[in-house]
Amino acid sequence: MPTMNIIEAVRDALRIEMRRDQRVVVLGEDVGKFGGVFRATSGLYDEFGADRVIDTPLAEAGIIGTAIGMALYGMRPVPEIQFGDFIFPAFDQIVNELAKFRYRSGGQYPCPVVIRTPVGGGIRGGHYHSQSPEALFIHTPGLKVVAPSNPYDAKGLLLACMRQNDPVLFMEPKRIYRASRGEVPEGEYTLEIGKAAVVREGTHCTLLAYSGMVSIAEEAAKKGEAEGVSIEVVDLRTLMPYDIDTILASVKKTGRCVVVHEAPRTCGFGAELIAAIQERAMDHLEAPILRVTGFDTPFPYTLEHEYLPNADRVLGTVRQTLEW
Amino acid sequence: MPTMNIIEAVRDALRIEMRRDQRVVVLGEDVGKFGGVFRATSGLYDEFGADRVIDTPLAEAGIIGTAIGMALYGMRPVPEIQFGDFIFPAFDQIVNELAKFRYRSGGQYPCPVVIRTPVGGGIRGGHYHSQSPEALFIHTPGLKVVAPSNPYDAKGLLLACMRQNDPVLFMEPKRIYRASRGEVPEGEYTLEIGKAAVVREGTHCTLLAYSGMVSIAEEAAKKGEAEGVSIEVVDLRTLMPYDIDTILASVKKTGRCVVVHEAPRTCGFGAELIAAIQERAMDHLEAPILRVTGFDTPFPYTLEHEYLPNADRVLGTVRQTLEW
Amino acid sequence: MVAVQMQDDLRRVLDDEGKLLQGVKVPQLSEDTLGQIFDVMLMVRVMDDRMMRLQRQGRLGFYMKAIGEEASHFAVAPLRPTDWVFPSYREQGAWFWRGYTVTNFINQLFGNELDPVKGRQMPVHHTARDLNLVSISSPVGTQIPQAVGAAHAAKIMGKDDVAMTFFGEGTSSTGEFHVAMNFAGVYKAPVVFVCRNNGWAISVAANRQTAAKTFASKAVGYGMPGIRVDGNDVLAMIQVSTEAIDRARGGDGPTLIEALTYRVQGHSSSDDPSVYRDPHEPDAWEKRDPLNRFRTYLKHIGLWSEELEAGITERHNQAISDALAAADKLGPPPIESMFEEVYEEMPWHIAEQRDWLLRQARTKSPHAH
Amino acid sequence: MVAVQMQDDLRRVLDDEGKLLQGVKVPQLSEDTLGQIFDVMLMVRVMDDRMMRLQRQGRLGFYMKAIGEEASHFAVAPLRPTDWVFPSYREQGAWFWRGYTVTNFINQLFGNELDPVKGRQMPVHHTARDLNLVSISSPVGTQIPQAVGAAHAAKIMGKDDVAMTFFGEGTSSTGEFHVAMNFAGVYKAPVVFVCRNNGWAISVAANRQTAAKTFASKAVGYGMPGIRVDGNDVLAMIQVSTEAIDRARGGDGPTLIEALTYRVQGHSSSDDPSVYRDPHEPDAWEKRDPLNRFRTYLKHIGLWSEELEAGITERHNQAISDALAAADKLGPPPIESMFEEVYEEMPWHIAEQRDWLLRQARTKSPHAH
Ligand SMILES: Cc1ncc(C[n+]2csc(CCOP(=O)(O)OP(=O)(O)O)c2C)c(N)n1
Ligand SMILES: Cc1ncc(C[n+]2csc(CCOP(=O)(O)OP(=O)(O)O)c2C)c(N)n1
Ligand SMILES: [Mg+2]
Ligand SMILES: [Mg+2]
Repeated sequence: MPTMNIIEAVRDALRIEMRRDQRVVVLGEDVGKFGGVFRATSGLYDEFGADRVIDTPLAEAGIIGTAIGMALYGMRPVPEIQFGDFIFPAFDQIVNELAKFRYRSGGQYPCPVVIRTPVGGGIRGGHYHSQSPEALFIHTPGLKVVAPSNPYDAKGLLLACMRQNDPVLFMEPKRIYRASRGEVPEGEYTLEIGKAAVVREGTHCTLLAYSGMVSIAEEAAKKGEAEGVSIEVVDLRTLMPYDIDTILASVKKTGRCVVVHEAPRTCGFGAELIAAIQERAMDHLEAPILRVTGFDTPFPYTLEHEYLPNADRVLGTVRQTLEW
Repeated sequence: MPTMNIIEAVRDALRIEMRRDQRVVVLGEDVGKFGGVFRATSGLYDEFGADRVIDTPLAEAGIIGTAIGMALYGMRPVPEIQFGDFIFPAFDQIVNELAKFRYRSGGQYPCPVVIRTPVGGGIRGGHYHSQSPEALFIHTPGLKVVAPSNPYDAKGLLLACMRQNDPVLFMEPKRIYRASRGEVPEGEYTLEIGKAAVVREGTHCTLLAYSGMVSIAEEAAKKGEAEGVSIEVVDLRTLMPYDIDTILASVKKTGRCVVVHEAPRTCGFGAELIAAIQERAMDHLEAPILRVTGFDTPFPYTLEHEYLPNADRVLGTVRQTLEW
Repeated sequence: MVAVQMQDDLRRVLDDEGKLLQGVKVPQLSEDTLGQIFDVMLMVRVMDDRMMRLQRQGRLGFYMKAIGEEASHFAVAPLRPTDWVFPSYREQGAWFWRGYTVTNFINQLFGNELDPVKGRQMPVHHTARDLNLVSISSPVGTQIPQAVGAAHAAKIMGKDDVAMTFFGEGTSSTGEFHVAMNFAGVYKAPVVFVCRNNGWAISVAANRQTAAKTFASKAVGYGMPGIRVDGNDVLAMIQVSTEAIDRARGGDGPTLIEALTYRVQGHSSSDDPSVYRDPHEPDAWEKRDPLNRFRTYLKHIGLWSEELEAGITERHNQAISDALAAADKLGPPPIESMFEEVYEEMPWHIAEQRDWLLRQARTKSPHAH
Repeated sequence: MVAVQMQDDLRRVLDDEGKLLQGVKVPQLSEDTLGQIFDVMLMVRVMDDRMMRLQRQGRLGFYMKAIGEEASHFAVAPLRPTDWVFPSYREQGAWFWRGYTVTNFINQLFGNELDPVKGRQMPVHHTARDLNLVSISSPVGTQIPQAVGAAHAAKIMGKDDVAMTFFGEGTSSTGEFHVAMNFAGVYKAPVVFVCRNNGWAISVAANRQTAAKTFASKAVGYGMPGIRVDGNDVLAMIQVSTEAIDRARGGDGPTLIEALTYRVQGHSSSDDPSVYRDPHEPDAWEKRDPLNRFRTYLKHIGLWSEELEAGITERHNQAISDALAAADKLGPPPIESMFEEVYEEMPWHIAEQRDWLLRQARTKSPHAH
């Protein structure tokens, strides 16, 4: 099996689907000849031409607005937003339009647009190249939100997204775009949207993580193991709809839970997970569910390593639940 | 003391502050001669003229973008977004700009803009005249979010907002704009931002509510009383920063809690309240904290009365925590 | 300085008295087509009138009239059925022209169990996929880039479909207008932009919406032609629209049409224009009423009679009465429908919420009638 | 059809050889001022060079050069200190002209404890309130409506301050550009829009950004003058800017200036333009280099000598070396500072998070050097 990093896995998924399905087009700023600032679409312009790998003018609202029109007409656009931080000029098109088309038209107009965008910190990009805005979209009925943590999942999930009929926000962990390498099957395969993966089994505490935080959670689990703490790590993979069954099964088994995400804490996705778990599994909980998250400040530049959750903090927080 | 409804209270606060402080201007669509589609600025144009009561072209990004520039220059703009549902074209200006100016400039540029906008359902407005987007803004570091439920609070909080130096999203419950009437002192007074109010004492369960849901919570409490259930109702009033002390004191007293909001459930503000409470008061909780909220669907038209939380559902959910 | 000279001539075909002007291009329309246009124009007038009365009686939640602007709707007349329309909320005529039924129209207004959009949107927010009439949205301007996307998609897929989108002059101030026009220019997308300049955006007059001399002149910034047309002259509308559609279909790219018209009445059933505009302002426009002008024209060419019009009006009134009577017997959409079609398949959490709601006691809508 | 005739003449003062053209308006500048302009232009060149080298050595995280575009920055020269500037990320010259120090510039790049923005923004995102230079933001275009707001505020408050804002031609595609231009037109706000048309927006060429003939022509749609100027001719920049500022201050409203220039190198230190553009494309622009042209002009009028330039360069280099040496001794901002100034007063939850973090073991930044 070939080894790929996340960028290569994403590109592979795009290429496979564009070959298979004429309706798939990618569009965005610099995605054409340049192949995207992270090179995710590199080579596609040469293979598929300017009609299917479309450089757009600099306007995110235009990228998503036109992608919606293309999808309504019958295509399967896969727009790229260059950084998750620049998605907000398109916010109205995404939350008021894209997410609502099927519903508000009485089911007449599905709108299968898959928005790809790199998210998260760790590349010294400061506030405007580091944000993790997933909670805003999870709170938006009508959108699916997918957040893979490794190349294998990225490819399988992206292929799955392009083959279903709902709008998706596909968030790619830019920090590990190249650092995360792994075996990725050639050719087609899809992973089921809405399914989490238990990436490490354990008995003392459950760690819920996704995107760039899964490797941090795994690191914490490894450290924990050395110190006799047995941690189960669940990679959520899909955030909307999230996999309540896998989550509950794990928490019921361990009785303890810590959620890890990069986004600011308050009203982050961690809050929802905690609320949902305690509603359903209160009597299994041996301790409060705690969070290790980004702080409720804008994402800083110089101190980003202080801002970002790390394995020590995660393990320390797990210990806190154990000692409760 | 005069009696006012919420619209009148808001208008009174604006008028008082515009008389007192030359730097205060209001701007927005139809706020001028027309006085706003809900008439909140009615009469201000005649008193303060076109320079301070500014009809804008139809562009929310322009309204907020120019308001930011005015605030940087030294004014105190109070823009109106005609409906909370139309705030999204300005989302980038609000979350990436307004909320971040003080921080990203190293404290050099505070940006005191108070955005007023009517939110919530109950006026048969369908999806695009009914949304409750508070969670998106609570999740945005740098913004304050204020959500009064009655005329007295509306006036006192709006005056307080216009006299402090952080950006605020001031959400007005349009459903009870006119229905909620009460005594409101003439002239100046301010209420502290960040302070909740226990609007009804009780011992069995705490209801946390805000904006248009406070009256529903009170109705449920009244019904409960008749049936021997003693419910404490907390009106949060400020959602960011929210009043953790008052909340915890109440929950520790009652041991049970239900959160009520109109917004969709998943990743709504209720999730954060639950997460924060269970982190800090797990050992006082006799039951899981439950939510009565809008559903995770777009806000519907015909069935809005089915969509919106009502007193029976709230009381039923309180009972569920009692029977747990 | 970029000096710009505008030929600000308004394209017209009929004069204010409904007579054909000399030396102008006239659309080639059969007698049948002329009759159909009149029929649909009357339908809009009758429908608006009836619905507003219902609204005033408290039987309908909300309505938006198009009185005085009906001619502008006929920009769609030269389209093929396979072409696409991305409307705003004030183009009833475009819907009826393309075959939207009175029954669907009225069921949508009531949001009842036969409403094509299942009671999910407020009145006047129609959708008709079978007619390539895309779902209306309240936030203004959002449809404009969507129309460009559909047009561009047609081009990429090698089809010769055209997309047309409507919006008010106030909506030209939105960011969406700009990004859409700009994309369309760059891609030479086969799209026609119809800006209904009816003078008002709720309470804001058109001259407070932009400092540009005309809305058509905005086309300059996007490298496309801008055409200004008398929007109360249905033949002129059809003529310029034909030209724009031909350009688009022929691969010559987009066109901006500014249709100069007037919002004779309030913005919507919730509005009272007397608060913000001179109550006599509409007077000047009454004599330029598009229906009158077209009627006079038909009379001149022998295609109109009082009986003819009475017959059509009667037929429309009857159709409306029938639809209302049928609607009266209908209930709201089933509660379950509120949870459906958020996604193609219902995810667990929505199913859970649906099941919970179905277990609750039913309450009566305060608005049911 | 709105026929538009453009006088697409580019405003120029110097020819490509740095000679004064005949019959054009020439800005009245003292010898001192001419010297200062040359001084600041050299500073930009020297700074860009030094910083890019640091970046290549891995000592600086990120940098954005303005090489070849320096003349366009001098649109700010005719402003008063009380006027406001809303820059994008590529107008170093504007900062130095207004008095921003090399020390502040370099401390900002390193985000160290003396960084005026406290290590909170990535390199090249400066702020200088004392100079009315507003905080730079990465999302492009956001500053444009803000500039309009400041200008309009000045007008309302009866001050005669002017606001100037800079942005690239790619940024003219954003919705923010449109809403800002439109508001400015309607309010006749005293604002000057400077569009640096440097031919590229990262990898996208200007002719794929819009179908308009020129960026200046976009002014038509907003009822304001659009001026196209040779952006590599510092005297022409200052001349047209003076006119626009005078218009604004005189109450005649906004102006759009398109400064035609060229991005000679990559978009930023992260970019490699050879992937997407002809490596020979910059050649044509080399001979129109704004520094060369201005140098030749100064030579013609006897204000330049090799020693003079060597002296200035040496002084700038020294100032940079000094600032770098001082910066080398500085640490990062204190951890507490990360939690400050989110709000004027720190709310409980942020204080709680700060206290928690301070209790954690310190880890070393992987990027510390
Ligand atoms: C984004 C957005 N902002 C505000 C509104 C509220 N609103 C509804 S219609 C309208 C005026 C629209 O005027 P115009 O575009 O001229 O269309 P007309 O109503 O005249 O047909 C406004 C401000 C809205 N629907 N959407
Ligand atoms: C809203 C937004 N979208 C995308 C980006 C990514 N980006 C940064 S600079 C740039 C190109 C800007 O080009 P232009 O406006 O011509 O300015 P120049 O870099 O040429 O000076 C892009 C796409 C951004 N910063 N902000
Ligand atoms: Mg209008
Ligand atoms: Mg550029």
